Amino acid sequence: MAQEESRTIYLDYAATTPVDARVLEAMLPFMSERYGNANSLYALGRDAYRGLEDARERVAALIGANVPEVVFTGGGSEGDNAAVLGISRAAVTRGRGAHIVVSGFEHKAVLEPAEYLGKHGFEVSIVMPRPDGVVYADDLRAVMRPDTALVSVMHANNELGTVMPIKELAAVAHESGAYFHTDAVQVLGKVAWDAKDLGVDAATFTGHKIYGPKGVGVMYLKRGTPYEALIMGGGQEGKRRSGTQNVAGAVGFARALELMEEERETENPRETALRDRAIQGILAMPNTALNGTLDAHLPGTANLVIKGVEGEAMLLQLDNRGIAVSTGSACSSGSLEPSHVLLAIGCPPEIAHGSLRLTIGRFTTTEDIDYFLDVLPPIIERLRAMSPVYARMFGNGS
Amino acid sequence: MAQEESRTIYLDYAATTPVDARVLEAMLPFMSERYGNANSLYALGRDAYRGLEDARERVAALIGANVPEVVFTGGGSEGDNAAVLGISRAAVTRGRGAHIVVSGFEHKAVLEPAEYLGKHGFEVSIVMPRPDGVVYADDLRAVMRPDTALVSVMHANNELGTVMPIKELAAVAHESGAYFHTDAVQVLGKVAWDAKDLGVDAATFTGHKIYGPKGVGVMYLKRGTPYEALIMGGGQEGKRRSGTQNVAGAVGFARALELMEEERETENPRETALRDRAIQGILAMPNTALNGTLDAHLPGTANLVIKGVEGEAMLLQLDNRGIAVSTGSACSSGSLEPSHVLLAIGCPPEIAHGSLRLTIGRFTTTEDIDYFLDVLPPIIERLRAMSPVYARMFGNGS
Amino acid sequence: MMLYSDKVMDHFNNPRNVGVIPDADGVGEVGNPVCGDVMKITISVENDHIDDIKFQTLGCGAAIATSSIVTEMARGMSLEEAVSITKKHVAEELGGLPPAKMHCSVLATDGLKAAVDDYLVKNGRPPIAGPILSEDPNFDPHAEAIPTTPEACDL
Amino acid sequence: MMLYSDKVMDHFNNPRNVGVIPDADGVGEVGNPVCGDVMKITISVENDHIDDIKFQTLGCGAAIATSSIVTEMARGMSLEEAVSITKKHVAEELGGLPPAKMHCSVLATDGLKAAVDDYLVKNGRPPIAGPILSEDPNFDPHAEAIPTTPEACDL
Ligand SMILES: Cc1ncc(COP(=O)(O)O)c(C=O)c1O
Ligand SMILES: Cc1ncc(COP(=O)(O)O)c(C=O)c1O
Repeated sequence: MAQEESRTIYLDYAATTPVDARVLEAMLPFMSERYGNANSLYALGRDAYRGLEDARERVAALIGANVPEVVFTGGGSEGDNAAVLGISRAAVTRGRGAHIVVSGFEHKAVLEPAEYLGKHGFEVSIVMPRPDGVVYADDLRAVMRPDTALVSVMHANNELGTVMPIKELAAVAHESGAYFHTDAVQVLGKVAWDAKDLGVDAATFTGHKIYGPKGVGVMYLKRGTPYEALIMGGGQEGKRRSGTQNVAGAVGFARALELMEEERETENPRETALRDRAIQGILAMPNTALNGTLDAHLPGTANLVIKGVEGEAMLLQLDNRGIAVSTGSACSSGSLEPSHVLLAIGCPPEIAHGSLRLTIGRFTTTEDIDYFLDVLPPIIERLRAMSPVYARMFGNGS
Repeated sequence: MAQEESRTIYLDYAATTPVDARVLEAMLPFMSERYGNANSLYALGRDAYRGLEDARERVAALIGANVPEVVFTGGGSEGDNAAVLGISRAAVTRGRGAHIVVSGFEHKAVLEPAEYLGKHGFEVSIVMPRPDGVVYADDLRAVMRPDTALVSVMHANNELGTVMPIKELAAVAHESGAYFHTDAVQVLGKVAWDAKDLGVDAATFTGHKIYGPKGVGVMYLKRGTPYEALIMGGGQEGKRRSGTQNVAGAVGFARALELMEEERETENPRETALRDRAIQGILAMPNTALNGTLDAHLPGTANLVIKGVEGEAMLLQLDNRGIAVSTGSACSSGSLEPSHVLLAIGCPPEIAHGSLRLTIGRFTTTEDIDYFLDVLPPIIERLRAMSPVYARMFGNGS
Repeated sequence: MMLYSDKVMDHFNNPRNVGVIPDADGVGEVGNPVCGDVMKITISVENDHIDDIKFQTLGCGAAIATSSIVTEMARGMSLEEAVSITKKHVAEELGGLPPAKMHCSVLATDGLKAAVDDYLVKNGRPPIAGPILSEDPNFDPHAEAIPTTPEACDL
Repeated sequence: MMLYSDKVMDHFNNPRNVGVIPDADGVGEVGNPVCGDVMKITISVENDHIDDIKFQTLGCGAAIATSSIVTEMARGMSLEEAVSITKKHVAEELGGLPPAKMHCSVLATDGLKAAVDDYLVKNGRPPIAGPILSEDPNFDPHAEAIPTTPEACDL
């Protein structure tokens, strides 16, 4: 189509990442000659098993876990469902109350299982983030009960990039004897992540946000945490996730995490600088604002509102110029409600429709950001000029 | 290690298959430049979406399904769990009785969810296969109830290779108004599989048994079948399987299935001939027998008992000579009970411990079988000679 | 995921008749910023036919494209013809719309209806457009939207 | 999945002391074909020491390897020493055993104990081996097997 330029400026690394060439290289042998089933006793099976266990050991070392606490899954949503449903149900069997707490801006892969439990005998309390996009320990404490079974609060919010005080939140959960799960999908590789230090009982990760493959993830499950498997059968992964293991995927995950770790020290400041450059450029336009505090934040993520425009229209116009971004507009999802995340932090819906999420990643350059900052303002002006309400609602933007 | 020869004779295609080079080739673009999230609106996302939907259309055409009835999953075990749990629970919500039927030699990925339901308010009836390894319609009819919610019977048994009369079984289920699911993991690509013709409501497939990747599968879910998602969240796959889709995996699955289809007409007779050559060679040894009828059977699978030997020991000895096979021995699984499949068809445990499963596949040659038939007899003789009970139990094998 | 047809993208990228007719004979504004969609149509009328028509829209790609096409369709039509344009006509004219976006074509036809009635009422004549669907608090724009392909809403 | 140590594989591939001693002084047979494991040990005894020892085993890799190593360990031992070999000694001597296979070393030590007691009882002396674990119907060979790595049993 005419409007698709060959140039691609990818600024949506929070949605997914390309598989790094070095990750693919590590995976390929397990898609060809090392194809054995890791549960088979003969040489080919043992070889695949070693590949799998080697990946498990590397992941364990990188997340501060004991080796058997690393469970390979089919992705982040599976891990979130498995942890929320599996721990809650098993904890109740062990005598905890049928009460769980989740934050109000969790990913749907946590919120929906929580709602499901709410329809099946559980009570669900919501702890809301504050307007700065952070869930605070005091707010969690206020909704805890003496027999709460599980608390699930994400480590970093995928739309805002804000980072939660997980160590404190886990401690609050533990004060009441509850188990603590965190969806750490967005944070993995971007902070030094140590299960023991954080004190969490379970955590979810996914490969395709760290330059690894799609369809593979890891669930960290602390030894002794009550758990009932979501996927039952052959008993693989220590009976916590049945199914022939995706060895290539596991190896890819491990390699991807290693690379994140190796490059973090140089990559984080680089991404932060690019992000701040982008934020400044956008905030130079009238009627724009930043969502969420930058005090505790992922390096490459920025969420802003561009008042008086609708996100999908902006996204498609940027797409015409080869730029890939994301929006919390309802229109982009076919629902009527804009992003539940923005609503949760108190952003009015008429503003939330105009949100813009940029995520900078490994392959983003300064030129990319400058090009983006060149292209964006005329698009915004054009859309605002086309709006019947912009001048009325926001003045002429002077 | 000294005992690992460089030669590999892989005769365990039912455990897993290598990824065909043509499949890998189809996948690779989606692991590098076509890396977009299939749910993103911009060009890169639309491109991934087209790749995904193209794969869905191709799979649908090859299994006689409507396109939206094809749900990509994270593998066979996930699909089995999703179908058994999801349909049973949703059917009960729609007023069916809390009663399900599964066959006695289903894969654990069906049996365990069924048992789970049995502990959570459902009644579970078992329909046993007959000694020939087939589940018959009359036997199913005998356990049906007027309000049975779900029947799940596998299309082909993974240990025996026997093929069930699915069309008849589905009809029996439907007579009582029950939904019918089949685990078609082993059969896919080996028979012309047509959902409409078979009349099933749901079916499970997995990529790594058809020369596709591990960790990706398909659940066929007929329009209108009650279903409650196992993995909830972003609502991908028509809300039936949330999680960022593994586009490369889906594309690999589709390509793998196409190749199975294209080559079936020449491949099936070729595999059957090799299988029969292997069976004859083994049956030429004393105190051996075939398990399961060959009348309705997968082309490449053979399951035999070698009386008076223990399967794992045989497997490891064959492995020393570079041959990869499988056994239903308890020892290979660390449990005390040998294969539940062999017990289900009435094979006594002391015999079941000596079972041998060979599965012939795309890359098996006549030379492979001949080499195997050369190597096997001295191994058997040696193990029998080492047994304190062989002569007593089976005579001297003359 | 939903893909827009080429025609939708053309109207989104090159919207026809953007703007406001000064001293318009009829003005219709429908939608609500809270829902993310607002559409304003201004018309000038001659001999009970639409002589000129312009639109302004705050909304998604489909909202802009349906507004644009509706102005093209309505220009030159009699008022009766104009108010009988349905969301289905609009969607057809655009080569289809993703099911989740059908409400945008409702908005576009509603804007036009509102403008026509505004003209009639201002001139002391009875309105002819019938109920403005999108102003009904119980209106569910998705009611008829049965997705035919799997869709997801969340990244 | 469980991996065998090199030493287990060596004893499995090259089992020592296979066979039956003709006119043995003591014979022990334990296990059951229904469970897939049968082990028979024959010993010749001189001066209350094990002078010669042979085994036959129907069973898995670990069953054969533990039988083999137990014959090596016991040769030359006093009867008292021989019956005090534990499953732990056997597993250690083999460089470890997968948890699910610990029962095999029980079987091997039981076979030896049974052979020693057989010799003693035949000679009118009291047995010294204590209970034969694997003959206890409530014996759970997996009781102490806490897997330390994820394992699966099914393909
Ligand atoms: C009949 C059958 N069902 C289900 C499965 C499970 O599939 P997966 O390993 O992809 O989870 C297998 C094989 O592993 C199988 O043979
Ligand atoms: C915070 C968060 N949790 C969970 C997920 C789901 O992961 P996946 O897409 O691998 O299922 C995502 C992204 O998709 C995410 O950003």
